[in-house]
Amino acid sequence: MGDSHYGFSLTTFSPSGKLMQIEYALNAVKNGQPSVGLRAKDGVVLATENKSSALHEDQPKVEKISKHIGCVYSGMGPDYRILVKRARKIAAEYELMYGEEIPTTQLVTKLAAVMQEYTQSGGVRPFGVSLLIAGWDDEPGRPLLFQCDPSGAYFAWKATALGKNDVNAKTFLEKRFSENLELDDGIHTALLTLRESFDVGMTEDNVEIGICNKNGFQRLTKQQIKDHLGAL
Amino acid sequence: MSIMSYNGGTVIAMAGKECVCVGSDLRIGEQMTTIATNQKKIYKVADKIYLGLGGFHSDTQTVLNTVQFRKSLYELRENRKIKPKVVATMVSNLLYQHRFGPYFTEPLVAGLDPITNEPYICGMDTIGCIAAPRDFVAVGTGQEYLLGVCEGFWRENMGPDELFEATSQALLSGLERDAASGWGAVVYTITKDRVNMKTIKARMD
Amino acid sequence: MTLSMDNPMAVMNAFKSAMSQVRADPPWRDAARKHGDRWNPYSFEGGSTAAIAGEDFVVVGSDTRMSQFEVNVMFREAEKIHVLNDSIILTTSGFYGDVLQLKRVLESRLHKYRFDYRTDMTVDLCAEMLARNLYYKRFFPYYTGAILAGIDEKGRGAVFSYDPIGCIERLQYSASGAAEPMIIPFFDCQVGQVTVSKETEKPALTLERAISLVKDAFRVAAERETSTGDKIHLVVAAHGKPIHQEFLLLRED
Amino acid sequence: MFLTRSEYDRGVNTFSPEGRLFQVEYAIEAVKLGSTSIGIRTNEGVILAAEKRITSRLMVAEAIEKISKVDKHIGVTFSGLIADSRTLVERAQIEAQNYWFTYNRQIKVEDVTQSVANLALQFGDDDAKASMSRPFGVAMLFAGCDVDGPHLYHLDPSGTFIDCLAKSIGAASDGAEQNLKEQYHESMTLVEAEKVALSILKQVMEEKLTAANVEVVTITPYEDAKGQKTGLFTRLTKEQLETLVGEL
Amino acid sequence: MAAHQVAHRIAEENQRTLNPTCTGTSVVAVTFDGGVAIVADRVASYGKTARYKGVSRLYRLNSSTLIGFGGDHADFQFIQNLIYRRAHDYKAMCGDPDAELSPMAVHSYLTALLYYRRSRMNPLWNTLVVVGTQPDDEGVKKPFIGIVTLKGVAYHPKYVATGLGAMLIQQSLETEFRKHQATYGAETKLTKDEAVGLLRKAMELVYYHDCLAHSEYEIGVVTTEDAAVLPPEELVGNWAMAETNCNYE
Amino acid sequence: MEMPSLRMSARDESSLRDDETFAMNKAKLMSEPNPDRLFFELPPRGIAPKEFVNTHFGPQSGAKNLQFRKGTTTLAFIYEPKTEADKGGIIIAVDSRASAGEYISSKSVMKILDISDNMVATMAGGAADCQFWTRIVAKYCSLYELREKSEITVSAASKYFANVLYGYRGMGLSVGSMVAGYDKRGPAIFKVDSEGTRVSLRLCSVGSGSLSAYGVLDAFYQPQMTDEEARALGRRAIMHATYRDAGSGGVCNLVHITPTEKIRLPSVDVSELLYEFANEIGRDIAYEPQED
Repeated sequence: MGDSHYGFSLTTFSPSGKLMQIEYALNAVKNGQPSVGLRAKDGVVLATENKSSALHEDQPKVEKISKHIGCVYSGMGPDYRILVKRARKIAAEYELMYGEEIPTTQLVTKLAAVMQEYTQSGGVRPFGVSLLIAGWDDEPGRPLLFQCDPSGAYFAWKATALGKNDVNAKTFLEKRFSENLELDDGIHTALLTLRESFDVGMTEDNVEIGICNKNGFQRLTKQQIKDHLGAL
Repeated sequence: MSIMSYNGGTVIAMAGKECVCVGSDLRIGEQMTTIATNQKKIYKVADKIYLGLGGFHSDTQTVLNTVQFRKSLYELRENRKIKPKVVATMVSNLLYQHRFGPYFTEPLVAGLDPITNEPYICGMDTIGCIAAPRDFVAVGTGQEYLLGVCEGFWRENMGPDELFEATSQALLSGLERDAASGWGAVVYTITKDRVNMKTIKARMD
Repeated sequence: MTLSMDNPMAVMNAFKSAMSQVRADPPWRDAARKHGDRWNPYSFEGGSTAAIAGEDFVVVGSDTRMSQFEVNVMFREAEKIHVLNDSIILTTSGFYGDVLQLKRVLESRLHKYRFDYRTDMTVDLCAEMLARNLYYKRFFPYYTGAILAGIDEKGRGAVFSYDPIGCIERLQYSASGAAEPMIIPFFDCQVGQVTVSKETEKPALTLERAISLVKDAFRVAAERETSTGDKIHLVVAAHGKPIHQEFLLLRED
Repeated sequence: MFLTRSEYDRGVNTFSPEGRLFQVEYAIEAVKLGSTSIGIRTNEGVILAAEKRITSRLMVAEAIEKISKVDKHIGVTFSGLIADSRTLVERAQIEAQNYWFTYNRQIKVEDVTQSVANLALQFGDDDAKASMSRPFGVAMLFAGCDVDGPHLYHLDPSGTFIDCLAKSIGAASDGAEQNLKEQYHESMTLVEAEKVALSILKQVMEEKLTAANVEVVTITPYEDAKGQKTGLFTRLTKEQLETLVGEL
Repeated sequence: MAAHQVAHRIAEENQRTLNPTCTGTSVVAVTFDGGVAIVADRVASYGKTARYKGVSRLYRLNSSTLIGFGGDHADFQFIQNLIYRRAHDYKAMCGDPDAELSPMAVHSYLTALLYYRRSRMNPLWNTLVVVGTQPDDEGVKKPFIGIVTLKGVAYHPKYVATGLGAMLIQQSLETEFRKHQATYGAETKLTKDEAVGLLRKAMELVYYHDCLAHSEYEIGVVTTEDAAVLPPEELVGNWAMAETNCNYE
Repeated sequence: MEMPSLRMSARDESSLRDDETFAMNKAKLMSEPNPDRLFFELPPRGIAPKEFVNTHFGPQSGAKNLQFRKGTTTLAFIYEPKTEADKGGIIIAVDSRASAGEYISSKSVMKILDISDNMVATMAGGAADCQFWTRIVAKYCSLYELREKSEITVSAASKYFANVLYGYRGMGLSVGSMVAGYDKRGPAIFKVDSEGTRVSLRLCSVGSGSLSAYGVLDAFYQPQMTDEEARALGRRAIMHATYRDAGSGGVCNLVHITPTEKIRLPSVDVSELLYEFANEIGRDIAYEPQED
């Protein structure tokens, strides 16, 4: 952090040994719109609520980082966009340096390192987001799903949920997840999970889905989402 | 005499079917004086990946060390075997980072993909412009002399023995006309199972 | 600069360096003149030539491209091999103006020799004569890499190679021009058999093999060297046979 | 011929009404005042033999040179105005060396003769072009071996040169020539030729033939290191001459 | 050094063209069946200024030879003068007032002249294109093009573009020729009209791309009968393209 | 009708002749240059030839393959016979490489050039310079011998050589030659170079590899040697020079001038000499590749 030398850290230990800023950041995540990630046999799905409004244009929540990597968040949108920008930079630098696409693990490691840095530097606060990162590794050819928290901790998941109502959503997933899910089934399950946390009806306008398989990461179009919702 | 030929030395690489050959001369000189005749210019980077460095010797050592360092870091960080193409990009980047005060070395990367065993060879200039042909590359003072002979020797899909023969013949012929290289040569034949090193007796003048 | 006379060596050295400086850059030479002196009277039109001598034949080859600034092809049918008489073939790369002049000079010398000595010059004599004539331009040299080939007095193939100022050497094969560094090691290997150990029996160089080697050499050169291309001009002289010429297509890019 | 003597004999390049160049004819006459030289060509080489006129007992015979070396493979003998011959011999030597310099090859006997013949013609009244005001007063015999084998050329002051088997020049040339015609045969050996030449000289010379007043040179063919056919100029030593003269 | 030598040197100094002043640009020539056509625009530029317009850069020497020039205009006029005198000498030498120098003879002379001047480091700053009809061994007149550059490099192509044209249209000429040969076989040649048409097209290209080229040009044609420089033509040019190509800043 | 005289027509011609054409014809050099009166065309306008040639043909110029051929190791020494069976005299040994920059333009140059029957000159520096000027000297020697009717001494020949070179000083000639031979005064070696130096030496080496050669010569030279020893020494010195110096290589040519004759010994490949040498001292020079 370039400006750490004149600031002081906001993230300091409390007498009980907790880093309160991180706890608060996690709270911010918990209050965020729900997101679900699920690793199927042949791909990963990311799904999230994206409240639409008649007044503003759609602002995507599911973002592509590199050809085979994409992510989604729960928490504070502006913080997320900073991280997406960093993630894309990391991916591009890697590709320039080694002449091939960044492996998902590498991206997650490096991005998590950035998030960690914001918990230990002067003058800054932790990011108010948790990320779900979906990727596909060409070697040996497998889908990957990671979650990255404001603390900089990251975990690989088979399926997980973030944001509002995440505990219920995870319980729901635990029940519904199976190792043999195909990607299409995965989308189905993810949407069902997401519905648990919805106050209103799910439409193609308030749901966003990103999928990642060996062909790369892509966001589903509204029509595709509509089709999937219709199949629920 | 330019800095690129201050120490002399030539490296050549040829690709075959699931094998590559990389060879270099053994001379190291100071301008026209021969200092030693046991200086190979090929260095192992990974199991089946070799880096050949022509040009100014002290720069080749710096580049080599940096590359080895970066390669180790890569493998530790990613916990997987590095690929020859990645090595090439890495070297190229290292060189281009010094675009306006370049290392006086022309590297060459030759090796097999650790998984697919696909042969890969490439050469580059002092600022890291990669040329990765499918047949052969040469760098160093004898580069020009080698290209002509290689063209005559290279065939599609050569096996390791054939490839070794072609590489050695080409290398020896090229060294005939280059005063700054020679005094013996060494050729590495990289196949998917093993790497075979062989010294070739050459003219000692 | 102050110099004490106690050190005569230093005085002498200072004097010498001052002299050489003045000689290299005389004060009377004004700015315009210095500019003029930098005008380059030479240019290089690219291309390569090569020759191989056999027991009783000689094969000479060249490309026919003439280029400008190493990129722009001016002419695709330039003549770089000049058949001077029944047994002498001159082939030159370098500055084409000098090439033409050199050819004219040689032709006139040959003509005069025929007058003076009532016989055609042989390649042996012409080779030496060419060396002298190149050296007469020692201080304003011809920008040419000449190769003289032919059938000598004993009926053997002969190739003579020169540097721009006439260092002469009789060889079995030679090449000059932009692709010389590529062609020569190729010949070293194929004709000179330098990579084959002494004990191994070397195949005899037949006319057919020599011709195919020259062709290969130019294909290789055209592949890797931009100023060489278009056509191979092949001239074959064999003892007791008329000189045979042919053109073969090469790549044109 | 002396009867027609007139104003036509002074201008060197002026024809007489009969179409003759008197100066050249007079020069040919001058040759007949010189001592006699003989050249014989055989298959084994060429020999030149020359009489040395020792007009005084006080003269050092060895210092007189009637046969000069032009190059390693060519010798020349001359009769007439000896002083004139010096220029021509020098010309021959330089010509031979220049030929070697340019072509790295020994000049042919014919070519060296030709170049001297060219010089012999460079006379005239015109200051601009001619280098000499009168013809040379010498005839020469060029002997040597080159790529074409042994050769003997006779050159007279008119610049004419002819290829000969055997030839004599100088004071007693007429008589000597007659003898040569009788004694010459195709298969003559070099030793025979030496004997013939000396015996003829012995007959035609006014003084008694000794080893001191005769000079003999042989040029024998050989192949040099490069396989080039050329000749070797050898001057007979005094001892060799003494034996030869003794055997006559 | 003697005084007169110094004077001579100074005079020589002033003669030298190392920076050409008034220059002509491209000359294009092509052979056709029974002759040669050549084209050059009619301007001599001073730097980038079109200094003298309506200047002919084609010189008709005689009934079988035309000479086109690119490069320094003053040097060309000097050469023109020399050639004129040469032609005159030739008439005197032959004792025939109708004797004409053949294009090959003119070309050889110019090659020797330009090489000589470059060897004196005093070049004539010209690229000369000698075109004409040259009698072969049987006396049949064949089309002839001869080029000489300022350093004395000479060659005989079947078509040529000099100056900036060498970069611009040499290739398109070649393509045209190849196309023609592909359609009609290697032996057939262009007709006169085709050749002239080709030159007009070439001139248009040069005009678009070479800022020194001018719209007024003239075409010279040499056939076995005669050599003639046709009246000047004006190139209007189509700049409509410029409208669509203005997204530069 | 009056016949035009030859002179008339000559005048006509000159009146029609323009200056340019006249000068041009003169410059064409169509008549053969006379080797007696050497004429070298210089760059015009007072341009210094050395700089001119260096600009266009030097290492910095674009003339990659058109540089002049150079580089060498040559040596010569005089020795006394050790035994009755030996002849003694002079050993002249040279390598055979000609290089243009790092490019080996020839592997088989003969660097011992004949001056006369019992004299040779070696070639170091510019190959063409040496070839040409030794011919000039050889010609001079031949004429000298014809005129003076006695053999020229090594001293005189080298003096002439040095004088000629001195005349071209500053013009950029590059010659480093040893004139070696046996004459009536005995054996002699003179080192002559393009700066005009001429020194008499008993042991001498010239060229880019001379330092290595000196090392061997100084270590093993003895005033008295057998012929075999002397020849082996010459070869060995050349071999070591070619090993260390990139500008030297090829074969070793050796000439032995004895009081009576000039013996040209067959060429020996220096590379083979080195392998023999390594064998002899039992050193393994083969490189053992090691995995790293």
